[in-house]
Amino acid sequence: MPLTTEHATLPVFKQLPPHSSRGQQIAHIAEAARQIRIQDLKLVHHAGAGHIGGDFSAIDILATLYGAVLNVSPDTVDDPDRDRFILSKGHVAGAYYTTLAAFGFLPVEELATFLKPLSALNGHPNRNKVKGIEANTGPLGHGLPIAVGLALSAQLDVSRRRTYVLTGDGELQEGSNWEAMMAASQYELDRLTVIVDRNRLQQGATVRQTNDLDPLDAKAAAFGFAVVEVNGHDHGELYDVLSSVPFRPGKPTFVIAHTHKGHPISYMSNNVAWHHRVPSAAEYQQALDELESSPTTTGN
Amino acid sequence: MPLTTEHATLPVFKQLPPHSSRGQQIAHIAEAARQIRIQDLKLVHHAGAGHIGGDFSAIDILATLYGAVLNVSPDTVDDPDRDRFILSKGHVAGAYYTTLAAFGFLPVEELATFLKPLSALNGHPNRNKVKGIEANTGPLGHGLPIAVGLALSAQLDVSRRRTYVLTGDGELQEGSNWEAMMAASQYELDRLTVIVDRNRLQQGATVRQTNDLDPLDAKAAAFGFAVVEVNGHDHGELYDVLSSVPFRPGKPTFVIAHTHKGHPISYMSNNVAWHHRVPSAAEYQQALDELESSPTTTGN
Amino acid sequence: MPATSTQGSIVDRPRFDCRNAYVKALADLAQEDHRIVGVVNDSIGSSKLDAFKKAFPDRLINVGIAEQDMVGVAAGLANGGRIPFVSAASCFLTARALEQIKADIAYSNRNVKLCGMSPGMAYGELGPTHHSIEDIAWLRAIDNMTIIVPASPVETAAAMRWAAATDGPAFIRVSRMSVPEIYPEDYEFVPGKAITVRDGNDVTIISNGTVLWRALAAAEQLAEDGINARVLSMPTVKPLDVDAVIAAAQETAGIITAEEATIAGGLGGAVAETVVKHHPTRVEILGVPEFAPTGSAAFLLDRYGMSPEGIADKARGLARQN
Amino acid sequence: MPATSTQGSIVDRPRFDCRNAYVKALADLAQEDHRIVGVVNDSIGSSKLDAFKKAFPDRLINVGIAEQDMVGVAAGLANGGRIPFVSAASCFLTARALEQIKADIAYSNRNVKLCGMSPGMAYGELGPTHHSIEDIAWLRAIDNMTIIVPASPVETAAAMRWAAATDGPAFIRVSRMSVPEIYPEDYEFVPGKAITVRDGNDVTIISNGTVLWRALAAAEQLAEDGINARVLSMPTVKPLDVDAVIAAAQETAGIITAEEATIAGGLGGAVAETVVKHHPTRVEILGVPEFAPTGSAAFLLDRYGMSPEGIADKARGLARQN
Ligand SMILES: Cc1ncc(C[n+]2csc(CCOP(=O)(O)OP(=O)(O)O)c2C)c(N)n1
Ligand SMILES: Cc1ncc(C[n+]2csc(CCOP(=O)(O)OP(=O)(O)O)c2C)c(N)n1
Ligand SMILES: [Mg+2]
Ligand SMILES: [Mg+2]
Repeated sequence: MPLTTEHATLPVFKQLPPHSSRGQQIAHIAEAARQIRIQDLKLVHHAGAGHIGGDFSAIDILATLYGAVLNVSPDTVDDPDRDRFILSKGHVAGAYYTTLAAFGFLPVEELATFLKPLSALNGHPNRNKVKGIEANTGPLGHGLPIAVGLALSAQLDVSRRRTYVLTGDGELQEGSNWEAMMAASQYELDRLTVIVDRNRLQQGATVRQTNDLDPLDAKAAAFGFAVVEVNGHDHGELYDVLSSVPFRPGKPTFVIAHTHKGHPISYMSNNVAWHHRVPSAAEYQQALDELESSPTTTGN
Repeated sequence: MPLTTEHATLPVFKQLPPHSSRGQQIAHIAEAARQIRIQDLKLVHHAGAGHIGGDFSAIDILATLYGAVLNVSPDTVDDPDRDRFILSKGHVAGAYYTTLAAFGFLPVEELATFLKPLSALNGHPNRNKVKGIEANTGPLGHGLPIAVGLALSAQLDVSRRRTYVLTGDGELQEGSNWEAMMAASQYELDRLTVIVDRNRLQQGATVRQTNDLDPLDAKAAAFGFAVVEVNGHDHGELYDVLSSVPFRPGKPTFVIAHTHKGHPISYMSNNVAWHHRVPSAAEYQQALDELESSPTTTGN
Repeated sequence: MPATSTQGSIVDRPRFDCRNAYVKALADLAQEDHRIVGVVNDSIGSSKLDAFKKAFPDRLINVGIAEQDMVGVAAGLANGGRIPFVSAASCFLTARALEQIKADIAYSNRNVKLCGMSPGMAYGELGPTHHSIEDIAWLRAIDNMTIIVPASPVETAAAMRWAAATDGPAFIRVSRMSVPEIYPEDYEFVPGKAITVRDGNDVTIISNGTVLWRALAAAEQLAEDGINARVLSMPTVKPLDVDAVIAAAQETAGIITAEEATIAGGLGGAVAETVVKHHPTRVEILGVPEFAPTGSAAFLLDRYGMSPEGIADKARGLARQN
Repeated sequence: MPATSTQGSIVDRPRFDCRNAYVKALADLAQEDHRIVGVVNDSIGSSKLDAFKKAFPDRLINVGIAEQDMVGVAAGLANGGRIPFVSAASCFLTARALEQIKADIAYSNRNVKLCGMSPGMAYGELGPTHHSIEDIAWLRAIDNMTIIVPASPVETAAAMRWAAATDGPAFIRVSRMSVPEIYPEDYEFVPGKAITVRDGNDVTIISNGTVLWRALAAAEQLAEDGINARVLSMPTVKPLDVDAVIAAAQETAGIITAEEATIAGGLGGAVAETVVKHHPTRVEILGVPEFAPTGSAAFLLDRYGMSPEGIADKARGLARQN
């Protein structure tokens, strides 16, 4: 059945008030992540296209950022001092649109136009069509230089706004990222945080089989970053780390978020075939069951 | 006085027979380097253009490679199994042409056409015009990927030919180099040697002031290379290292050659102004005197 | 010679993804000539090269997601005596590695075959970042680059065989959007030559790639109105078949160019530059004028006037004027 | 309004390196508007920005030799409210960062001014890797990009003032090869408008950048033979002044385009695409047809028929034909 507004079932969330407890924050993030996965699954299945593997490996990171970390809301998308988030791995637009809708940047019904002719929601984000998007990404290796420019602009403005950029791990094979990292360190951009969705898979194979990144921590450290590793599906770890950067004054932060492509769906998780496969009716039902029955805890 | 054939005074050298002693090799390299500097100085002064700073920081490396390391001669420029050398820092074409002439790849008189209308010798090397040149370089960050392709071709051919590439240090700010280094390590190209002319200056300032590379050894090691540091003006160190690669089976080699731009000219050495300044008549005479009186030892 | 006239309407023919012909031709060439290698940027699947990888494991070099390195590596492999077929999404191959294409391949005159996969708007809903409508204009501006835009599986394979046998740089667009076969099995690719796939003297339609069959379908519609359109297949955008363009300018009321590429500097631009020099005549350039909105390649081609009806309308306009 | 006719032969005027006007205008703009910043790739000296760096130390961002990062950083600075003037050798800016220009600037619609320094063949003997003859054709193929090729110091500064005051992407070529002044001090740049710098109805020469004064010198020579050439200055290559081109096609025997850029897809291509659509006429496209051999920019322009004599000869040919 083609995608219609009946498939736009996502509840809308708001960030919790500042005084909320860590436990409340984490539960809030977890439920948002679960709902975002359910909605994104519907989009991909009914639209018949998307990058569900990379969507699901990134959703806990996206939910943490928009749910409890980023100082930005639908009312402040034009505030010069808002925090900036750049989705460098632009192919997970489905997860991104769904996250933006979950936090009120985009009407939930509009998700039903995903990939449809003349829709604002095409396969890669377009800032001129959707409120809250900071850059038109899709070609890999573009987000980090843009984020460096944003962090430089904050430094020039003597603003405390933060810049976060999410990249894939295969994406780091692009040299443009290493150009940007060198400059980030040169300019001591400690309010810049690079988050790597370290799912160890790229389009056609594992990163190791293709062009290995290890030792990624040593590479990032040698390029002048403070390196932190987290479980990219553990909302507690993500919340603690992403809300407490920078770790080393004068150094940008490099967060290696260990994830699984397709997480937590049993038949998708860590399976390269799901980079851009579309679930069949049966697969769809199974994934939905798994998500709906899954506890709203850390997503693990 | 404009450049004429009277300024083409370079003697021609040949590699010494294999059984020659290390001392003989080093003396031979040293004299070749001294003569190449004298000739290159004449080219730049009389042509009124060139990159003498980078020329002089690289000449000891070039003389060592062509004088005693590379398995290539004017008679074997088309031999599939010749060693390959790629000058990635193509702006030092003057030093390169002079080196090629010193070892018989190019008639010495032809040096008098340097930068003249319709000359084969323009400001950057053109393989279709000059025998022995392997790639048309000039834009920085092109040589290392080409060298990786060459090393891959040798691996496919199960040939023992070696590939050497010389890059600038500022040049390593180009991300294309890091893409290539990742692949060189992935494919275990241990017959590939990257030599960095580590003079710590780029076009407009020091590398540190511009976009620092340190810790360069840690960067290269994290990208999977075996790293060696040498005095890039010590022919003995250069000869020993460049003739005994690889150091670690399965790993490409990264030679950090510590040099001074403009070496050994007193008023040029380590002075950024000499990236592409042209010596006045007086400066020319002084440089000539310094070179002609300098002992033919290690160039230090 | 073209198979068109004989077999009923072009629109009813079965359609094929040219990538299948591409991978078969590449495997056959690799069988015959050990120098042939593939070079990819994590694009084995999108180039349909999985079988090639199984057959020739060390002869498919995957450099990862690194287009500059991919093209530089190809130049080095060529220096080492190999004949690399670089196989990557055309948008990234041409936009990300353009300086390597200019310096390492064209200016260095290296025997590298650049294969732009899924070009034009093949990626449809993935949007303008993945559309490769600029590739032809970009490469046409570079000296020493043969540019080929095959229109069918047979022509794709023929162009590859020609490129493999001919020393020097070449760029070949390999369509993903399916197209009917237009040529007989024994079709031989001749660089720089147009093919009159349908004869006529009222108006000329010059096209290639995924739009050629649409031009033929337009000609069928025009025939019903008694307008005899000449349809020139122009697989080689550079060097252009100047004589065929001049003849069309002289013998017909005007020229329509139709291509899955930008309206600025592509095949249309090449034809315009030719007619103003040799025989000024009216030319209607059909192509993509903007960063396209969301939609499939077919939807967008129609939007930009490259449905058979859209092309036929333009042709009627030209035919009427004179 | 143009200063030409009044002051004797254009060839006798003093000549200026437009980079000096560029740096002065940039400093003035930075004085007036704190949002203006410079972004460079180790090109402070080659862009003559040393004084700017002294005056505005934190507002000149040098990312090192990294063009992709340079353009991405500019896009981020624009997102942060700054107005970046990216200042880099045109060859590297456009060839190395083309995908960033397409995606991060044009498609994202970022308010970034791309300043292509020492374009065309300004680097002379440094050869084709440093020549930027393709930049205009490359950028013309990209949607949402204004392309400006100023012909004099005054026009360079005027174009910069316009760009700084106008939201959106722009590419400005900044000539190094010295040129005479053609405009009065109070010249105002109007995007998409040609300027008739010399009137005439026999034949039209359309030019810009470093070649415009040569076109004017050609017109002086033609006048001696009683041929009245119209000289159109076309600083904006995109969007093109279609009306001025049509008028030239209608009112004169033919058009010559002359530019320090490739003959495929540049100003000549834009003019050709326009006349074939609206009013077919003969157009002679002068430009650079190859990877140039060793020589200075002036030597090479002459070689390619863009000496005043060379341009005049082509114009005589066209004027005679009709
Ligand atoms: C420059 C560029 N080259 C190739 C692609 C095609 N592509 C899209 S996604 C992808 C794999 C990305 O892998 P990774 O960065 O690890 O992302 P994830 O695993 O999170 O999906 C590739 C090669 C692209 N989008 N951009
Ligand atoms: C892609 C590119 N950007 C900019 C330049 C201009 N350029 C020529 S030499 C140079 C400085 C190079 O510094 P380095 O690599 O350290 O070389 P060296 O110090 O040995 O001369 C620059 C920026 C270039 N040639 N290529
Ligand atoms: Mg991954
Ligand atoms: Mg240096």
